[in-house]
Amino acid sequence: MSNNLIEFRNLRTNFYTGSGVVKAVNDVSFSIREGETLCVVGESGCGKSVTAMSLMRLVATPGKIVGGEILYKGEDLLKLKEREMRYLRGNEIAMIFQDPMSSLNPVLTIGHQIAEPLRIHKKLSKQEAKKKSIELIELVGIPRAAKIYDSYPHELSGGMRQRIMIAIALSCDPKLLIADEPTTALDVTIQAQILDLMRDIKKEFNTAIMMITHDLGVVAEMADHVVVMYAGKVIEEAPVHELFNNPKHPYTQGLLKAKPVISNRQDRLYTIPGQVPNPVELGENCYFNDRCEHCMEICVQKQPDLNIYDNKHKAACWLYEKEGK
Amino acid sequence: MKQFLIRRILQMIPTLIGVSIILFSVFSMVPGNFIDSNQTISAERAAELKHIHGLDKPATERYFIWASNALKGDFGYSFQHKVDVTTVIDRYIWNSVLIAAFSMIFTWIIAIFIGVFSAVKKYSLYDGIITFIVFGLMSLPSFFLGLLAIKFIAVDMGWAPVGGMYTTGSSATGFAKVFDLLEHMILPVTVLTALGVGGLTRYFRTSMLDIINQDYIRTARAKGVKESTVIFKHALRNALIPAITLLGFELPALFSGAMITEKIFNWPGIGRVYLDALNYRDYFLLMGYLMFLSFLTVLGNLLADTLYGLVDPRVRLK
Amino acid sequence: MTQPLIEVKDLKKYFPITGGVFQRTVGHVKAVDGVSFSLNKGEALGLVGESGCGKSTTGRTVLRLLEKSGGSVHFKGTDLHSLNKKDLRAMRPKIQLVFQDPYSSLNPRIKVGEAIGEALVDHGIVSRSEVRDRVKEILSICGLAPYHIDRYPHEFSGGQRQRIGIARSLILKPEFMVLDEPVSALDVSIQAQIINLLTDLQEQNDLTYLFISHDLSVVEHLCNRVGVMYLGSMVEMASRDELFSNPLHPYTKALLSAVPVPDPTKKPERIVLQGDIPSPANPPSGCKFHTRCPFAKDICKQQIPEYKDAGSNHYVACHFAGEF
Amino acid sequence: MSQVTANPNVTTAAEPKVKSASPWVLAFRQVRQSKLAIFGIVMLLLMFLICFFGPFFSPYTIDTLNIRNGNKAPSAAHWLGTDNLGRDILLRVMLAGRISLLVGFVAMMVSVSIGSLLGAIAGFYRGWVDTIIMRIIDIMMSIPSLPLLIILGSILSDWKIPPSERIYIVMFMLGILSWPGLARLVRGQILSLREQEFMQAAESLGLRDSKKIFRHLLPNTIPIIIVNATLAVGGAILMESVLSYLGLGVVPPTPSWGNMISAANNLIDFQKRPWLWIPPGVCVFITVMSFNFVGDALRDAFDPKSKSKR
Repeated sequence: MSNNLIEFRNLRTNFYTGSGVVKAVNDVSFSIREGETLCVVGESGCGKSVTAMSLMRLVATPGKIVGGEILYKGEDLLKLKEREMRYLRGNEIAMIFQDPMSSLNPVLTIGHQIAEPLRIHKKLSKQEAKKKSIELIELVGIPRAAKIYDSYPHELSGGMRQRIMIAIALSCDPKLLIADEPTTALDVTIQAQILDLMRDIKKEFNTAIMMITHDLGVVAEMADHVVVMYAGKVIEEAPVHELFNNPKHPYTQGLLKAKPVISNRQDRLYTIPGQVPNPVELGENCYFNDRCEHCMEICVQKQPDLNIYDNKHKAACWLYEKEGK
Repeated sequence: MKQFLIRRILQMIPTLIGVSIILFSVFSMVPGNFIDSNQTISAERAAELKHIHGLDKPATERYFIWASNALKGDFGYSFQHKVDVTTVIDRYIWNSVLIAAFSMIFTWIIAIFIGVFSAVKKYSLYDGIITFIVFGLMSLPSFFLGLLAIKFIAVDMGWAPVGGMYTTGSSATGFAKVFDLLEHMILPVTVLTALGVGGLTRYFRTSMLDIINQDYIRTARAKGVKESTVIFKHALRNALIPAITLLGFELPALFSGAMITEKIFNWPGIGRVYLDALNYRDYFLLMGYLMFLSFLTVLGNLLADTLYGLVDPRVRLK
Repeated sequence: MTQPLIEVKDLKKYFPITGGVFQRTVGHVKAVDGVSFSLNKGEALGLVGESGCGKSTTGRTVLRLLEKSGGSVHFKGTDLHSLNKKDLRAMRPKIQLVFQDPYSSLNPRIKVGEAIGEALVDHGIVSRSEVRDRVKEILSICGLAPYHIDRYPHEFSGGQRQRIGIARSLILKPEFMVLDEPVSALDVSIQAQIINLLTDLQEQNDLTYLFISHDLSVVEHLCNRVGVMYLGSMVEMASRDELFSNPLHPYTKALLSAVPVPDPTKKPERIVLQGDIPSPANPPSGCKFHTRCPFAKDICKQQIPEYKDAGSNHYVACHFAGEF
Repeated sequence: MSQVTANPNVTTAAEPKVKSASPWVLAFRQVRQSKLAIFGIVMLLLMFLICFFGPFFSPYTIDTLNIRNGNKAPSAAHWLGTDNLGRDILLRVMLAGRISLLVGFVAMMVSVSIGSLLGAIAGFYRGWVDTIIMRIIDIMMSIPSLPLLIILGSILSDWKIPPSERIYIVMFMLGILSWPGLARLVRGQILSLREQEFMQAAESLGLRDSKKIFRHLLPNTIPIIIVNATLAVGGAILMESVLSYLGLGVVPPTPSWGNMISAANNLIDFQKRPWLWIPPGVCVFITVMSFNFVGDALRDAFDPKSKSKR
């Protein structure tokens, strides 16, 4: 059983906005094993991207990490000096983002942007970096790599730019690749190409992937382990088959039923009523209580803990509290 | 690119014609002219002079004479300086360019540094002070700043000469002369820089603030790039590109001569010559100078757009 | 066979590309290049395809929000594109459009109540005094509270704003509604609420939908007939069950197989199309899909395939439809 | 588990107490948060009160000449001293303030009304109307404004226009020369608004042109007009002071901050009696800076992008 590459322990990240303090990441704990693909799934505003940015320590103001630990190979990243953290970024922990159209610097050539991490972390010379960059462009499946090396981002399509982002992330063969909704902005046929590419990379380099998405289809296809987040908290966590066959938390069940699925059409879609609560006014209760069908007395008064149940299946819900250890 | 240039040049022509019509109609409203205001010459001589220079013909006719000469590069005769307008302009303009160039260089260097730092240290005390000073400089009337500079720096402190280009009557040559010139340039250049730096700093601060929030800056940081490189390579390069267009607009300012500052510091530039020409109602010189300035402005706009096309890879001017 | 509500024949919409010194037109982007379909009352036709396939342009040209470059659009027998300005304006309430982006489709500076009611008053359907009650009524039908009438758009979530957009069209009692990716910008749980709302409204008001989306699963749920577009042309059109169970065009097959299915047990064996979507400014010769089609032959490169009925109203435009 | 009623998720709770804030109120709240804007507003109010109501409290009147009392330094009797004719400088600065502020506002009104009207027309009715207006704007913006104003000023002097009428002509001159800038901004705003989906919605709803312009386009253009109007007042005051300093704008005996500063042209006054020309200069500086602060704060408040920064 490969040991844990990353361990989130009670991570807290708050945003101090004009209208009050938003607990974007509220006491989040889970871990990512080497060579494993973990999917963090949830709707907008649930804190999945902030969790990733906290791992990279790139939380922009007015956000601030206020508590907890993030262990990487046993070392707490939050305690590292900025210089030490910078050494890891792009080298051992790499990240790709959602919108390929704006993630590349429009006035620098593609080659320059791929070579940058190589020159910083691997100290390669200009020539060596150029050669390695062209290899990387070919690796991610883009033809005429030499020509692409000298071209500018606006000359490439969305799919090709996302491949370049992956090439940049892989340049220093990282231990962990964080992908924040990498295919949301792409057309479905291009998305299929990118997901295939990421699966090949995982097989070839045994890179652990932390995939952030709101699309359950992508989760089913890519994930080994799944974490479901809602309003800043982890409400369920389980291996992918366990989660899809036997979802415990009402919200996860709702999500699975609400999504229309090709060739098993329902008459009427199940809907989760209401909408995500206002992040500033969250009290000491289960945040899903006002939208939950099984809402009980206790759900409105006390917040459930994330307890572990059968074969590594965790859930934070009073329905299961009695059996939980 | 060639087609773009042709199209823009073709567009310049109607604009310049329009400008010349407006200027000429304004001038035809000027009741007096050099000859009338000069009492020393007799009436017949005045009529004769006016005839030679075609001042007695109706306005529309005069416009076409003037315009046709202008196309041939002859902007008419300056009564006051008793020499062709073009020579007058050529004689004084380089003095203006001297202080304008220096102040432009200083303005840009200061504006880039202050603008970038106040954007990076957003909402800090440093940023607050800078914004206050920048707004102050933008709100000062140019002559008042000049007067204050002379009063407190030149007169009370005596750190710099009060005005003029050289110490009157000095026969210094070579390095001594250059040093004397530089000393005289201190105040005008400082005032011009102070007047110019406000707007540009605000421009760099706003555009840097916008760029720092872009996704590709986040990507650069995620690649482990040093913060200083992120700011000065990734961000600043994106801010400099639109700034190039501002360089185009500096062209007219470079040659127009800072009228007020030159008047206050008694600097023999084209701006000051323009003001004096006004008192003498030196008709053709005023007209020639204004047309020259308008031409520079239009050329500046063209230069700005062309520079933008050359520098920004996204805008390959097809 | 009663006359269809909407009849679109060989619709074309070209956007000029200008160049040269005098900005002369040097070429065209053929956004919509000869699309035909018809819609009967109460039907819901889905238009699916990837970016640049022209589905949104088709929707707007059908409503004559964009002037056509060719072909014709008949609504209940009247040719929309030949109406004068006044008649077209009078026709507007019957043919409505719902937008994709809930944030930019509402004027931020006027109250929601006015946004919904202003067209009603402007068309003189209802007097100014009655409009307020009608707006409150339509608000609750669309799942909002009556007291929302005096609120401003910035006080609503994405899902609520989409309900306002729907209410704004619904209050005019339209017969035909074009829905341009109405749920693409929303989260899954909110998406389901809006989809159910649209289904209920169609039943209660006997509406006819032209539903435009890139999400095949949503289209399968809502529409009874589906058309697949690629680079400005219709490549396949059939009833929902026929198209999803027995796709004939290779592009439709690839599209269906590319959609990730939320079931980990299903191994994703899919046709992965190589290369990128070509630019609509200079589409490939012959069959536009031949540059990415795994079964492309020489004929595909030269000859444009005919869009014909391959039996039981299953139209397809491919030389080798169904032979692989 | 099918939903029973057509709208299962309407929140039936009673109307929550929160009062809905219009975008105008939101913008005002954001302006109130900027310290510089508050400073600007306070200074402007002070300046208005002093200039328009101060003279009533001053013991002196505009025409009390008292040569013996001339050129006195600031004292208890004359807080800002007296000029060569023995007139009280403080009173003159206040009266001059009225003129300069008036010139600033009227010039702004002129340029805003012409600018937004032509800008709106060019933006909405494109085609040849737009091309003509844009051509006029190009021409007017190619002529450097200061040199042209100076010539127009000298023309006024040559035509011997009496000082009292001259002020109004100066106001119109400043307005006439500054409207193209605003027109171009308004046109740009209208063109960008037309691409917004809520304008396409107005088209799809079949609203009349008048509704589109006055309920949708104009309310969303007003913010840009307000911001630039505020900055235009400052700009006009600055330009007037330059013109008057050169003796081509507001000419004595009508006092204006600009022509009071021209007192500095006299060498002795310049060095020995700074109280003659420094106070009006400081007034121009503070007034224009305050307008810039308020204008800038308004620009941030109305700019939708900046909302995310808060």
